[in-house]
Amino acid sequence: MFGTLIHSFHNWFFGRQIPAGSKGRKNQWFREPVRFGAVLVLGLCSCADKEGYPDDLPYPQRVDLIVEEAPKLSPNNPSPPGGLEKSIANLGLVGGKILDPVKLPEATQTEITKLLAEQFGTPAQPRVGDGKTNLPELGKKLKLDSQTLAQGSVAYRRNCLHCHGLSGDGKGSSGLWVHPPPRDFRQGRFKFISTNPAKNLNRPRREDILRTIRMGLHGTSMPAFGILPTEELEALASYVIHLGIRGEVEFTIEKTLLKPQSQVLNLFENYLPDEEVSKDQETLAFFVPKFLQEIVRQYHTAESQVLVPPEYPFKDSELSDSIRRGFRLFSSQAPDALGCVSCHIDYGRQSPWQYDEWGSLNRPSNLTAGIYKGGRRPLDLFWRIKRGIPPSKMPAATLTGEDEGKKTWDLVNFIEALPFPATLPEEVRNAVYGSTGRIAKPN
Amino acid sequence: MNHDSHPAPGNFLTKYVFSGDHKIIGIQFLFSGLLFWILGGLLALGVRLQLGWPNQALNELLKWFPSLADSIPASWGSRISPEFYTMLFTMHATVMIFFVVVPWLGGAFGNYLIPLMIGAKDMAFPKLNMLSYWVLWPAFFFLLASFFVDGGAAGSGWTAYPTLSSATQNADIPDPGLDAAAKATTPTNPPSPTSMEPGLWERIKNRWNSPAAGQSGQGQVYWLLALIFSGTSSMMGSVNYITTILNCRAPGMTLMRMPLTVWGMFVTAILQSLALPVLTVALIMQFLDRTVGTVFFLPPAGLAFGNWQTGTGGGQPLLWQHLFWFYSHPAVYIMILPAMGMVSDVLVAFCRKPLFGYKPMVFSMIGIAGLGFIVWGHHMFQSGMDPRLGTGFMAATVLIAVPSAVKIFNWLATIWGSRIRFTSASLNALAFISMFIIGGLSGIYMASTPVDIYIHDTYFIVAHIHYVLFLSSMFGIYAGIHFWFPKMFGRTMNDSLGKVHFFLTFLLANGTFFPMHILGIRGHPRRYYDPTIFDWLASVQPLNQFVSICAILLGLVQVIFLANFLFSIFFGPKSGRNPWEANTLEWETPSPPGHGNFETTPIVLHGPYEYAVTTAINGRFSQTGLNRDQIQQGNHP
Amino acid sequence: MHRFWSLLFAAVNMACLALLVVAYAYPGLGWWLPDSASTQANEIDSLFYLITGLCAFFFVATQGILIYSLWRFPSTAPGSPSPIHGHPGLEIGWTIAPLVGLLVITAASLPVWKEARYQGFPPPALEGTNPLPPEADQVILVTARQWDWHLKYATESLPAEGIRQWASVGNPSDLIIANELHVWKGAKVSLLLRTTDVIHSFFVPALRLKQDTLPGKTIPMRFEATVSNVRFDPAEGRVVPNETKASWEIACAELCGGNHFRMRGKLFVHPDRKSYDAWLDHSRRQTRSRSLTAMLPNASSSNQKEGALQ
Amino acid sequence: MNALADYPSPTLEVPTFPSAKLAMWLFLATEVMLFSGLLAGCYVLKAGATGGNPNLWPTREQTHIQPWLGTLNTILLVVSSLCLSFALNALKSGNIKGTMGGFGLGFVLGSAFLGIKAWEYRDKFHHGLIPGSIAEAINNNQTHDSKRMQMLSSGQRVWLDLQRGQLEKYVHDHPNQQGPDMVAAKAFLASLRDGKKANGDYIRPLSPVEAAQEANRILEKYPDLPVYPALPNGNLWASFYFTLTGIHATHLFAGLILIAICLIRAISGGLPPENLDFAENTALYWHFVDLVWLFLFPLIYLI
Repeated sequence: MFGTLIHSFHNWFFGRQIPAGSKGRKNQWFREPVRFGAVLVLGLCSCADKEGYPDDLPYPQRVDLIVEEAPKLSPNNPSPPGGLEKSIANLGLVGGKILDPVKLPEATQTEITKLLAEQFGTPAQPRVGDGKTNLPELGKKLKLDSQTLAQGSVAYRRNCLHCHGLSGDGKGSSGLWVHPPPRDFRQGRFKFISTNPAKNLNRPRREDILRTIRMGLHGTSMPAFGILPTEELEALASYVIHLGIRGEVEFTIEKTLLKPQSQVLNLFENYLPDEEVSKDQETLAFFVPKFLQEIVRQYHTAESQVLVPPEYPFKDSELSDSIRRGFRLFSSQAPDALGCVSCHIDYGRQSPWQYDEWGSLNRPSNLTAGIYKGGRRPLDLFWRIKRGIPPSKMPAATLTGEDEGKKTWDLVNFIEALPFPATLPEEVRNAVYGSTGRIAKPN
Repeated sequence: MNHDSHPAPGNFLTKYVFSGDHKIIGIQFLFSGLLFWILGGLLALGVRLQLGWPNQALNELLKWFPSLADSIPASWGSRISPEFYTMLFTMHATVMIFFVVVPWLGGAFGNYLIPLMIGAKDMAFPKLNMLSYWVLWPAFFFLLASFFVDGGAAGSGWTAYPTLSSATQNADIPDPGLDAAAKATTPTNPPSPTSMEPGLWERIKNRWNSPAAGQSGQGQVYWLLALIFSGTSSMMGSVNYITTILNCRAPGMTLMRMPLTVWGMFVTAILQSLALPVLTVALIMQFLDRTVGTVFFLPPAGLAFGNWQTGTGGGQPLLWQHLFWFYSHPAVYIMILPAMGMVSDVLVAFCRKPLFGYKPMVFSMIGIAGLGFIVWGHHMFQSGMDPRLGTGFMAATVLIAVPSAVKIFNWLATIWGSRIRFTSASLNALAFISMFIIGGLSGIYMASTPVDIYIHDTYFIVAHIHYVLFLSSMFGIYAGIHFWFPKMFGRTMNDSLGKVHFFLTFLLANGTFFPMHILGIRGHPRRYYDPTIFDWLASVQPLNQFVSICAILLGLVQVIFLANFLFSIFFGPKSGRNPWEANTLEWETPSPPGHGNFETTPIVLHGPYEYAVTTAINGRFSQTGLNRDQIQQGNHP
Repeated sequence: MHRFWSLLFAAVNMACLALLVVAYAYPGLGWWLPDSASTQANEIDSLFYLITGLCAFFFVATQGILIYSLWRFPSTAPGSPSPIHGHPGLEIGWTIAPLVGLLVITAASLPVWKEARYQGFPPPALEGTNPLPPEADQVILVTARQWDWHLKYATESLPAEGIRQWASVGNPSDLIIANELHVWKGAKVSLLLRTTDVIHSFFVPALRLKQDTLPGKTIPMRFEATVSNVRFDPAEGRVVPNETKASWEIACAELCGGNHFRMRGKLFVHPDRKSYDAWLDHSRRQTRSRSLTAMLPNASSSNQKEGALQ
Repeated sequence: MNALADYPSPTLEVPTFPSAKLAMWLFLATEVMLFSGLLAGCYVLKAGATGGNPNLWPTREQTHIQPWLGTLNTILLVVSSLCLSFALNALKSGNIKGTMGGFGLGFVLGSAFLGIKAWEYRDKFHHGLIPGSIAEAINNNQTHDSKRMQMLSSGQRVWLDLQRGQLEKYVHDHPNQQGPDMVAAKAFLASLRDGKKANGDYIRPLSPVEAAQEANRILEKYPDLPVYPALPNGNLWASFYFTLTGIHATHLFAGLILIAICLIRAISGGLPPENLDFAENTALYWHFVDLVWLFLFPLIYLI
């Protein structure tokens, strides 16, 4: 029966030129595309456009190099696009320290992966904590419940994935090409934070992360997502924190264990000094949930530790005096000067490239351009000055004395006015933009 | 070129590979085009896969094809990455335009048909002809190699607008780590002055590796190289065609007795030889910008990407658009005029009625070509050029619609009162006319500058260009292949299968491309990776999905054509000299014609379209005046 | 069999036409032109319909002739074709007929184009020392970059050096927001478009406004919104959408890199200047505030407002 | 010549224009389009950049253009064209020695042209005239609308590095010199460095724009100092110069190969009559290249 069918098809296809029957089985080829087509149509029709990661996709294990210590040098040029990894691999040659997580014993790697999967789930079902340990109330306050996280993971995949990468490594397909490189969340470090430095807390508040997402980072390729719905923004912030915590746990363990002669006990000593551990508890399985709790606690503490600026002390008429004082603080001449200008060379116009904690190159902002990555509000500038940008080596201003608050506002006023030559007092303008004949007129 | 310098080929290599025979070269173009057609089609399917289901997990979408799904890097999160997507549509357009339609129409049909149709033994310059094919191979190499370089193939659109495509980061970027290492190990202070100055080659090398964005990487350089080579090929071809048509016609073959196919090729060759060099200049300029560091397309103040700056420039990005469209608008006609000619010939052969208005058809072709040089600005109404220029270009653009309309009406008048034989070839030709009406009418929207403000760079443009290039040029090519296949391979393609293919393609191609008009009217911008992030486009996502399904099926249906084509070469029924009983000279040669084409030099006595002649035997005059029996038997006077 | 083919041609062409008609007739589908909210939009739409009408006529006529011919003249039909080679009268006729139609379209297009683009072009306002471009109620500098729009609103009078100086340097009090275009109904808005990196295209479908930004150039644009979609609620301190809930978006229409599709913005048309001023004032206070407490209470109540914080 | 050759009928049209020549003319038509595209592009860019203001274009002194070299090159090319005409005439009259001489001299003159061109290139590189890394002299009339360009850009960084390197070498190589030019060189060098003085005070280094102005000021006084000038629209000028002359030189090189082939054929037993086409086409091509140079010469050397 089947043979006859093929036979007749054969005749139909080839006309009467070829004797019937002899090559029947060879026509199987024609059924393949038909099957292919049928399968494809069925497959396509069966799936609507469902958002989100596939369920069976795990977080990838970290295999890229860990920058333990960035070099102190300031090279001439930024790393070429797509060349960041190669550049990091060379850091050892120039005084940096790098570690290769692949060199960990295989068993340890497997164990870390397993533990991380237990605590943090998968991209499709992210969570913080395995659900059994006592995170619930803290997690809830930080909106780290699995429902928000799942929503965040969908939004992240849609909006952030192609730059920040699946595990938040900053190596998404678009991320390779932009300067500065997208943030690698996996060290749990964030640049623009507003917490009080007194507590030595290097954690961002949720509001800091939200600000970055909402307004983007002007001067980088991070767009502003302010027009997304509020719930989506909140979910994104949660998911970013989730990625940060997950990456940090992994990063910390690997960084510690990769050092020569180090063992799990060092982890407890370094990161959980208050924890009493017995010999049989010196395992990663014991460490990971504890450490996770510690991190979440820190995030939670940070929420209430906003650095409140002192009340603005000046009247409008005092503005130019304030700018003058700010200028002196910024420069290196005055006795109490901060010397900002030694990094922001030529007020940032000739800033040198410097390595940041992630091993990528950045340079101090060009303050004459009026582009501030961490936000342009006076408050943002205040926080930048008082808080610094620790991961990229910008120190917090060491202002002391009673009029510390005033001095900070002086600096803020100066920096705010810097891009607008017309608003600068004359001597300041001459110092920054040169005497009249040498001004590079912006138009 | 004397025929003696071009002896009959001896061995396999000279016969089929490095052949000077126009027929072999034509078939070489045909097969190369076929391979790239498959590649370009697959790239398009990738685009549609993304647009139909932009958020779907790919491994679910491709669950029936696990190996394909596995080839997507896990770090992309089971999604096509935006950079990959830009690469897909850029390479789809590049491949389809420069490596499929142009080589098929100009290279394959032009080479194969011109000497046969004008009664020449070969092209005027067989070796130049051979070279014009083999110069394409470096282009093939660069095009294919670009998929494997760092950052993937070109991704700045087939229009490759600077500064996206051309901006480079730095004149001398050594790897910072190594650079610093070199400094650290040689702590000579001051550094030796000579080492500060990078060599020219080093600068080129560094710039080559330092794109400003994922879209201007090495792939872009390869793209430029590929286009420069393919342009050289086309230039050689056009010079050869013009010379052949002017100098090698058979006795009696006056210009006004040439079949329209030859006229199409002739006008195309003139267009190409005058317009292509301008594109070549633009390509060279961009290539130098991209590698040496010239600043033709870099604005005076330079650019700021993220937190770094390019050097100062001095050029204008808009210049590229002028130079590019000065070629690429005529290129549209380069990609349709030969098809128009071929369709006229096919149509007349199956209508059994003289072509209505031969001279108006010829003059409208010339008119299209002439006007084609002064309308490029209609691609740039929104580009920021002086709007008064826009007005001028609008006027010229409006005029160019008239000759196209004249052609349509003449075809319709040809069909009117004829006796049409419905074969795969004639159906495809008829579809060409029907679809060219839609493509032509949708072009009027863009000519009107205010409407173009809204329509520009939306899917309306995509619909328009596909109606002209796929539903017109490709149907013309299908018609041509079905029609001249017997001449090329001595066998006929299966007509039933051809009709099945036509039926499905006609339906699915309209299903794919017509809804794009709606997308465009809605304002769906083209080259979007994920339109669903916009509220106002949510309502057309079902249409996008419908388009994608049609497109995928359309791709599959082409397998029928491919199978029919390949198997008919070997197993199709043998055809005689003139299976369609057509009049033009090529049908008086054996199928396939031997070396030197004609047994004796034909003497042309008639125009190409003497059908429905009541006084003639068989009701027609072939161009030499021979009747059917004589041609069938090869008995020439 | 020939009937089948002529029917196929008829079916496909009618299906195409039907799709257009359905898309037009059922606005609820959202398959037709989006809301039109500017003077220019209405004119462009009329022109669009004019062209569509003419095209529809030619489409039906030509396709009709084609399909009828396929139906009527197959090879099986009796009789034989007549050997007509042409007809000069017909040729002249069908050269002139489309020409007339096209000239009508051109004539209708010219004033709209002039209105849309000639105003302020070449830009005298940019060269001179005029504080404001003539007849503009509002000046907004749009700076495109990979990958968002930065909009700078002049909040006080422009500097004496002219608008170009303002575009380059500006005032410290200018409001800079990403991706939000605020105007009010009836305002003559003057946009200055520029880019810091590659070519982008500022596309506002509801305004039928589209203009590429060219590196190194500042391109002026004008529009006047005729419909409002939001109002500013001072009590809530945020922008409230109208009942119609029209959400009008801004897109990028020229490929600008991998995240081209990501350049999404929103258009907010306030009902009157009062509402706009209230919003501007509010946003400025938010932006310029030097006290945390002045901002904190509303810090997370609405993203609309928060978006204006920068 | 073609399919018509063996057809006897004299009543039908027979082309009289040889195919090879027709093709060469067509090829030259494409070349005309190539160069007109290039020249038109360059004119447009120059007009856009300078707005007709000659102060916004580098002077001959700044670019080290030597018109006499260009004139010499022009003469070389014109004479070589004459040589080729002579060779053709000789070929037609069967004078093989004359042919060889004509082609030989043409070849030598063409090569001399390329040699001078190469020397000029070397000279330009030596003066730091490399597209993409020339500092622009900012003129107040020039539009610099991106504020961010006040920041050190990559091109400027290269230029400053080159300045520093050159000056350091100069200071290092002339340890005993005390003249005012050395003082100026040292002062300029110091003002290029980011200035931390020994006592910790900070002195602002010259901004790139200021450095460019300073470089030009020093060069006016001390033209012998190894300082690279800042040129108005210098990068655009360099792009033109190298692209126009480079593409022309490439064509010239191809022409030289053609002449060499003619020469070799002439030497190895004379050019047979059927190769007259080849020689004629070579000459045609060479005249064209010559003609292009006549357009380039005033554009580059005189204007």
